[in-house]
Amino acid sequence: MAKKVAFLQGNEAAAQGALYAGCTFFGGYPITPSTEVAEVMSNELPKIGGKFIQMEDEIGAMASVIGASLTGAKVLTATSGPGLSLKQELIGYACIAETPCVIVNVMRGGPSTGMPTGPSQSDVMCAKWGTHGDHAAICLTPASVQELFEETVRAFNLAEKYRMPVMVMPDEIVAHMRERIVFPEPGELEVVNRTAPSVGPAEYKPYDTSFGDVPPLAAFGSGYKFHVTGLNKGQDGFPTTKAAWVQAEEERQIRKVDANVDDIVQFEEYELADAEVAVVAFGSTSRSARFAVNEARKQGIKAGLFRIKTFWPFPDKQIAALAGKVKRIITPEMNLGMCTGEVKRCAEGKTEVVGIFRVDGEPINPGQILEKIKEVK
Amino acid sequence: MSFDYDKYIRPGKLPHIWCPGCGHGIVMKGMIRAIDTLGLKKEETAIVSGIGCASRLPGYMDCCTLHTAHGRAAAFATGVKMAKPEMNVILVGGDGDGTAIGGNHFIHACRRNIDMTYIIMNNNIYGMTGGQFSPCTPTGAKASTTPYGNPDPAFDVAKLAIGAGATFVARGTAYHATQIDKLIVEAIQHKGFSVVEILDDCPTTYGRRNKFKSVIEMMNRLKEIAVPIKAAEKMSAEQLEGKVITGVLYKEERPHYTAEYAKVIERAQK
Amino acid sequence: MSQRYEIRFSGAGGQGLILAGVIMAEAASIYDGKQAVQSQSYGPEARGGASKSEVIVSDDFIDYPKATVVDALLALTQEAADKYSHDLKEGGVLLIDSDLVKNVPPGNFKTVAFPIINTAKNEVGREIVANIVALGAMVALTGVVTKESAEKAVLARVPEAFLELNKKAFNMGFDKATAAQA
Amino acid sequence: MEKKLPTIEIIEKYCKGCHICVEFCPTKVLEMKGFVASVKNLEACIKCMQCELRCPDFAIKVSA
Repeated sequence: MAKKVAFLQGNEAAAQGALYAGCTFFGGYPITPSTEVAEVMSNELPKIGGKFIQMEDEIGAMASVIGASLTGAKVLTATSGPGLSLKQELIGYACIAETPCVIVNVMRGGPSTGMPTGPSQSDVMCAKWGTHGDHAAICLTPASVQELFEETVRAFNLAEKYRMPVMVMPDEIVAHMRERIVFPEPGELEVVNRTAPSVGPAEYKPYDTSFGDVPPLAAFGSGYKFHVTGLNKGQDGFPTTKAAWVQAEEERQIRKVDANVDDIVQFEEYELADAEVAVVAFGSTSRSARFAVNEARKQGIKAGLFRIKTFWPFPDKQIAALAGKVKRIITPEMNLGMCTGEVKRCAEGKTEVVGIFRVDGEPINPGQILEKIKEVK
Repeated sequence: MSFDYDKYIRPGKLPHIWCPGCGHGIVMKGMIRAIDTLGLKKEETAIVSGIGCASRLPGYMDCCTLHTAHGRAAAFATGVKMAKPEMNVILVGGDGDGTAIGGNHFIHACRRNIDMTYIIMNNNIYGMTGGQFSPCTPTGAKASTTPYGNPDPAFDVAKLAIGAGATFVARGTAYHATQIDKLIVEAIQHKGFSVVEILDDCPTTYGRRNKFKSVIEMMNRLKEIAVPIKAAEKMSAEQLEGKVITGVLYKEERPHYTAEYAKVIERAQK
Repeated sequence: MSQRYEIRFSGAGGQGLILAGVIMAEAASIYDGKQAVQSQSYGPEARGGASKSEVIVSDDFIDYPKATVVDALLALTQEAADKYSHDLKEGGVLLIDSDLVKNVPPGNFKTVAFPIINTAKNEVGREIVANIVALGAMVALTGVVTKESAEKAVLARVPEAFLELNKKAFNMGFDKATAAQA
Repeated sequence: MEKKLPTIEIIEKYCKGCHICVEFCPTKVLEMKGFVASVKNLEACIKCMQCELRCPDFAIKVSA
């Protein structure tokens, strides 16, 4: 049987990916350029008995998905820059309370209202450092409509597997462009469901580390009674200020991601085998970079592309290895150097890292990157 | 006959954190009696709060309890109720949490008429942070941030709730302990968003600054200012000056949110 | 055709140019089995303001989703013609509404002009289908998708009650452009 | 017939000494003993339960 094919917008694909992953609850607030995600979910969720709610604000939207997640639902919200800033309070809550949820954040210009319809890649640091306190972050930066579908599915899997919020951050170009998408058959992509507790309600503790770094999460309304708080908590979920406990719990929450980077980090290497100049890029900019690399190769320049698919955790190991291999690294990005700084950190001075930054609402075009490749080769 | 509160309280969690004479414990007992009267199952009851003294209440309750972020209880609870409408959802919190930082979530929960009960313990102050004025602090009152008297007018929580669309609004006081559970029973039974405001006392951070000599004086004030709605109907505006009307202040039947969304599902699946 | 072919539909917000681009790209990618990417840029207003919708068609994988050197440009307003013709390639095609674009942008390209909006209004009967008239014309001028695929794509996108209207608009545009360039 | 007296249990580790039970007992059954409430005159108890109802600290249990 031929697979279902459609010509979809990135945001529509993100919504379809969420549905494929088993999402049954969406809480959102309208914001350009992410609104199509909400629109598709409002249309599709009731058809499968799921719930869509448009909340009074971005914070309320984030709150509603955490509340719904605690009843066992797979949950999604979607937003963009200013909304992401507002959601940070409760993204932190989802981190400390270890509540799975997925946030699609479409990157537009900023800070503040910035450029609502212009593309940007300047929320990647907000994904990592936006909420206060120490916490782990997972952030995926897809580069095509098909990948936006697939990475949204993966985001749900990671959220459930590691009991934490996961962000999918397409830039406005990827979110709004349309491409052909081939829908995977049910079962074709892995779908991870929440691990149910293996003990009865009487013995259950929501943060029982005897089950490992990711303790099973029970659902409200399923016979289990437990307490959830945004305060530092003990294994039983109740607030604690016991120094040793707080330290151990904070470290465990970071370790959930740090000890599993190889499971989480995905990337793509293109023409890197003999490359002397490597372009490190993500999102739609990586597509410009690939175009430029092909052009450079035609002109006899050994250029290659390292495409970041998982922005957080950052592919430290891979970038460090790349830096030891190539003469120059070029980092084009639609911000003023956020990824560049990370690449420099990983490169540890082993190679020169040259950024191309654009924040004028226009994409970085292949010509700009090609020019830089020629300049530094 | 003594009431067995222990049946609903998590073992080992008492004594609670509230100060001597704070009425929150009296309200919690009323809520427990109401839950017991209605026979709500603990594992099917979610108690959701924000941040503040009153918001510590869920931690003591042997139910599905969710202690959220400051002001956000109604929004979290909306997610719980939407995702699992068969659950009983009770919100608890203080006046600062509910009407200042949580004001937006509060009025929209009223507007949606989502079937939950919100018990708001109004002690006119931010207690946990040490007594700053709240939107419910009376004009002229002293607080740690109104050393020269409060210039702000205060919210009337019940009017706010009615204006925003809540379909059941009641008011009681921590002094009138026997009335609390009755109001909460009726609120939970009501289909739609129900608000029960309990006028409460904060001897530590409000009473001390506003010339109340003791907890007893604060409790006596609650006794004196409260006028049951039936009695109030026969009183003149002058007689009602400085008084607060208690009882069921407002009640109407209007479609509630999860039932309306069930219709959306029905239409979508046609 | 293994190379990229870049088409830009431009005009004012509300003229349905994004939809025209989407249909063109669908014709290529769903019905003709090629690769296609559609993207757009627009201002904050839902109506008015300069708007553009770009379609890249190729036999191969499309990396950069936006236009680099435009092969064919539609301009439905003077503002769009002025703003979006700078990267139209030499020998490319420029389709303009002859009533609305009085100053034809200078350049070494083939310009085709006919009253697109008035054709929709007076000959098809509804101004709202001007985008489909323009689409029909662009299909004729670019040859990047087959006429059959484009028509199928149009009909798949419009409500049933308006099938005939849109079919008429599409064919009218196709024929007028064919005649205009002869 | 001898009057059957109720039992008033005061859980001292819960009592925070707020005086509410003492002050609002209509028959003055209770008193403060140091920082905690204590039964002074059980004979006078009319089992109105007001002390139990009003105790904010879950510290009083009155049984018939």
